[in-house]
Amino acid sequence: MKPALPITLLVLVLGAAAPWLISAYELSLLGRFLAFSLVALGIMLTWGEGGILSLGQGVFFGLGGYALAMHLKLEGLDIANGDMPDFMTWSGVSALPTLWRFFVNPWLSLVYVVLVPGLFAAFFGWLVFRRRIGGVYFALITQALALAFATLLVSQQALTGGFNGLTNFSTFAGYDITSQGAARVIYLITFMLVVAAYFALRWLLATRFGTMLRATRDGENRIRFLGHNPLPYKVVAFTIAGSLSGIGGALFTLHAGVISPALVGVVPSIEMVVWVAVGGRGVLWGAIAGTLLVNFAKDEISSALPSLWLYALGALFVLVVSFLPGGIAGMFSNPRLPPRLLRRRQEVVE
Amino acid sequence: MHESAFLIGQVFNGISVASLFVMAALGLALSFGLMRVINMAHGEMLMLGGYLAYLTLLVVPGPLGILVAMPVAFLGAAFLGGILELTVIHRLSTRPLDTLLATWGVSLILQQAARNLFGAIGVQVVAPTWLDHTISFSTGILSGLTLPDTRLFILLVAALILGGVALLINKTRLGLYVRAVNQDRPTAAALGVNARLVDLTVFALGTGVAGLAGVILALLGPVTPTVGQSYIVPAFLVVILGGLGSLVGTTIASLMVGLFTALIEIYVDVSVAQVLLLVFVILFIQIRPQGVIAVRSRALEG
Amino acid sequence: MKMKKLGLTAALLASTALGLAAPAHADGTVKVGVLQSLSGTMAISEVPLENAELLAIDQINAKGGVLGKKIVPVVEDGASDPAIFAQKATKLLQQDKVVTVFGGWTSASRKAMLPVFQRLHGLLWYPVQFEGNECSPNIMYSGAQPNQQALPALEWAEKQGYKKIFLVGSDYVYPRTANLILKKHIAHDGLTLSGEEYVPLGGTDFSSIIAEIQKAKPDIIINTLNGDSNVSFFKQMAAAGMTPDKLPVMSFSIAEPEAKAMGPSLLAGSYTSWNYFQSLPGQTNADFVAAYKAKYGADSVVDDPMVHGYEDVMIWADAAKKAGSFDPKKVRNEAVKLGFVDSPLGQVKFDANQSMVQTGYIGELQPDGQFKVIWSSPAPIKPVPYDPLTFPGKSCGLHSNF
Amino acid sequence: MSPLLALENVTVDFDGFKALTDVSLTLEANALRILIGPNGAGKSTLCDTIIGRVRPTAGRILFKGEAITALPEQEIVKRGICRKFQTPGILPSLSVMENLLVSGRKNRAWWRAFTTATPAQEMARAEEILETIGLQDRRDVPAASLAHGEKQWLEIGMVVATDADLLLLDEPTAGMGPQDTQRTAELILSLIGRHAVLVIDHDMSFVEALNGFTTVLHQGQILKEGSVAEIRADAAVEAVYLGRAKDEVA
Repeated sequence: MKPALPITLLVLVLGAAAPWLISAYELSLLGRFLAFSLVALGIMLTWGEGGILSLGQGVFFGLGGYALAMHLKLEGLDIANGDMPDFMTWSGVSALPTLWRFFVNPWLSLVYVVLVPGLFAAFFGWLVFRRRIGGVYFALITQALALAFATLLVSQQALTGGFNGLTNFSTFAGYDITSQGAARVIYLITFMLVVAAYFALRWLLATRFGTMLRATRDGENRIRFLGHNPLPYKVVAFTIAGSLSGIGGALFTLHAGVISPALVGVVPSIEMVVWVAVGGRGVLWGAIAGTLLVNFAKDEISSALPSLWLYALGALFVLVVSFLPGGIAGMFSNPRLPPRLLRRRQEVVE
Repeated sequence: MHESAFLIGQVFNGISVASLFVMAALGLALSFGLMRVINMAHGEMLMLGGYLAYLTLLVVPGPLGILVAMPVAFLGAAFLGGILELTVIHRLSTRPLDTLLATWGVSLILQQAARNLFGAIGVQVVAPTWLDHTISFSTGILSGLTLPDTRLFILLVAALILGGVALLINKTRLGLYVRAVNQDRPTAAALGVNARLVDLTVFALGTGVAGLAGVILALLGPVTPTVGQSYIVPAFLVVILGGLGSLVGTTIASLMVGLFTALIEIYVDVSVAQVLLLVFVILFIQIRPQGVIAVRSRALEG
Repeated sequence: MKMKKLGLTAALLASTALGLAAPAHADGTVKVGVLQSLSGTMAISEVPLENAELLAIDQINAKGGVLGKKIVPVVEDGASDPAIFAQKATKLLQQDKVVTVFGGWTSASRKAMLPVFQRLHGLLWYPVQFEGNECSPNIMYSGAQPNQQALPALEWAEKQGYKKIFLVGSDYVYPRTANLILKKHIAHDGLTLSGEEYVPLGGTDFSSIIAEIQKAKPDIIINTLNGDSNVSFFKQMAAAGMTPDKLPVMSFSIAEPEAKAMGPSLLAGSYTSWNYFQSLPGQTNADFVAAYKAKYGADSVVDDPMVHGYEDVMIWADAAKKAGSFDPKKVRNEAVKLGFVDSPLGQVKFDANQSMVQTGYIGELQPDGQFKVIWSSPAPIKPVPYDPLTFPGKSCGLHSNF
Repeated sequence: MSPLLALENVTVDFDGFKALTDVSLTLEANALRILIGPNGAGKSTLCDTIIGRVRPTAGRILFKGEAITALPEQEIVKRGICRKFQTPGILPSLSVMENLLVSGRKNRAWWRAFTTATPAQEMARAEEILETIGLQDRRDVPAASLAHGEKQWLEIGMVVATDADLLLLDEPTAGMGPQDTQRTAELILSLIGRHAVLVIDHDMSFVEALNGFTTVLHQGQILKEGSVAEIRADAAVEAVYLGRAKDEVA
């Protein structure tokens, strides 16, 4: 379902005008939640349209976030003279590791933000999907991946900043990114990227690729016996979702000023899925709406009643999935996904 | 300490860890074989078992408290598992991915409930004095090797549970029904097997075993609201490696995970071992995507 | 149960705070931020710390407040997530316009908040021992630097004649950095490092590490494990026949609450190194412990970070009085000039590098769950953020920019 | 010329249970073959074996003279065999038309999928099949909302759309009433000449309506081959199968 044109225009105008409508703090919240919504759009593509549930999107979020953060840590350092990011000193590193040398150039780092999570998703997806591992197995393996990735980040302190993650950025390509003006620019970039991603995915789902992806979800074996190979559709969808998560992670890092293992592990990864479940897994704008709604609710509730938030989050999982599988967007009519479809036995493994 | 004693010690440690994994994963694997759903709140059944052990020991202190705690934890976890099956899992059993998410929600609620009831810092279960010994070797190639009684006790309990479940599946009428539903649900149902009841029983049995495992965990560490989380991801990997609902497969997979971790930890630290374990699992499914034991089932319609 | 009540008070406080208009000290009140993890994995440690900070605010208010104004705490939840700490710090400074913030526990949370405080010119009071290697003009570090906790412990071990040292820690920044410093000193002092092992945060299986320890046969273990991992470690050590009375263990993260929860039976005879123990003598400490118990229950215990959190508030109030202003920069300038004050920890003061000058103590766990002080540094130790042996040529310098 | 499909002494063994024993069978291009037999006779296994879902323990399968026994499923499909499953294997969230277009897609390279355009030729062919299966007025509804019989026809349409030389139809009339069964038989007969069709069923009224060359399978072995009338008259077939089937149908 696509929202009516006047509503779309209103949202676009309000979103673009937000820096002048709301306070600096509210803008920073909106910005980071919009960055999250890029991850949600990716989950919507793989889970909603492709039937592939990944409980490890935090990994790609983290890859994108770290790719940018590694560069930001290098800005302003005199690398030729042996300058290093501060955390390397207390981790006992004596020279800048080779891996980090790839991130000296700001623009190349931006390319990595898209490429590294995308390529890793492609490789991982290909490895797993080609052996026809899907459904629950895939969810469990991606969850293990999220755990392994977070553990690795923490344990490789000399390379990654460890548990503390990477913080304290000041410039990008020489521009100050900490000022209030910069915050507005970063917000607007985030907003434009979300809008672009939304329309790009809308187009993608209208193409034959979208049809094939849904066909793969509906009956992977069926389309195999119709002579199609479902593998590339799944891998491509997972790759796009990986890149989107990576971009989201990089933008989040700019907004929050920090990327750390706490943001990429098992729990954050599964929370990302809940944003989409709440918003509506079958509808693109639902993914964005769900992300904003859950995160603003979390911000409000968790401060006032921290203990209640975990009950609320748990109940949200149970209730939405049990009684409102179409999410918020599903409450509006949705011809694409009749309710009985959601009751269909999902494929497990073949 | 002799180098070979160290190596044998690590093998023993691996088997001991594997026996924890097999108890944690058994219920998951059995229910997965039957219903194709994974209960993400399974770890909280371990937690529940731990807390029940703590409560039981308050009522029945003394050397035999732990033996009383085991049936209590089994029944308590089986009861909660039964309720979970009836209320959430059954409703969603045709949607395995949604079951995953809903049970994750249940797990969050149970963890927070434990936090509010018992406090975040966790409670202690003190091992009885009859488990307070070690078997030490002081001569020969095993010189320096010590085997703690608790670890031997865990092995024993795991072996008894495995044997019991194997008997149940292979020798009883219930087991026959389980195998029948496992192979072909519609046909079994057509032949008069109450598949719903089989689902419920196996699920409760599986959560009960997890509760029992929780008592064992309490001997090794603290009982905290998140105690189940540390065992649940390896248990998932065991299920993936083990193959659909196979007892033998689950046991072999647990041994693989336990031994792999224990032996690799000789060379790398624990964090890296976790990562290598996942790499191992992914490589393994490249060769055997169907797991250690492939159960041929016509019900596997895709 | 306690959590819930707390949550409600926090909600009330937060909502009243939100109602107040821009200037933080209009109409006879002044707002300060209290930012700890009230949920998530760190809540276990940070909620008691929040309690101590609120107790200090209560006590100051009971005596008429600061500069004639009542202190209104704005409580926020960092949710054990560094990004949320940064987010809430921004909120406190930008939206609530608090004059200062007390909070943080993990280095990750402090690192994430640091740029926020620098950008918005705020002042953060950080009460937990940490790995050093950081000085910011916008942070007051009252918790121990490595030379106030880790090195005194090594010094003590050396004096006891322990030569072979085994390092066990959780795999994160503090243990790795503390051990890096310890290793330099172990080598420098001619001792033997007989092993160094880490488990992931929250790790519960120690079978492999215990096998390594059995193989290495150290004289003492220096333990930087965190939280639950400690319980698993001591239990499994005991099961392997290595109780603390046979193989001494020096821990850096076990304080009174952990000892109480783990049960002294497991830990009896093990050692810890802190700048405060509940059992310290002195009227100020007795009063503090009594006040805490009166407010939070007779069976509650206090520990080092809690006292630092409490003392941070007290020193902030003194510095504000001296400065005659709540301006963060002025308060900071006064705070480092206050000189020694009497506190539950004994005589302490902030040094020019904004860390605390304080005494180091070694405690031995007693059967009642309290620690008996068996050694203390001859004088309060000056904080050294950069260990000269490990990080030669690095130092803090004095801050002029803010 | 070699026949389109030839099974040579195919045996399938499921962990000791012989689903098929020494089955040989040939089928000419554009011909109709009916396969009948009681439940558990191995009909579906035979189908699974031809399309590579089950691998024979012994024997081999030739398609257009080429051994396909070891080929992966999609390779077998590419050579021109398409199967309709017992339970309707449609794509429920796609529209009826999308189902046919997905099936009739000529260029299956995934990188050619990033377009909203469909070649006119494929569109025309899909419309033509839509008419053949009589679902013109359901063109744009999700396949999930079709009635049971309509789903069966849609799947036949999908199989046809692949332009495969050999169509395997596994119980195309399962769950249908007599009227729909008759229509299905007409639909299948209209396909002969353009495709070879192997129909599996046990509904005798349907088999009689098709009236083609019939093979009877029993306990994994071929019991009898011949015209429907000959099969009808055979005592052995009657004994193991027809008597029971009659009861079932009635």
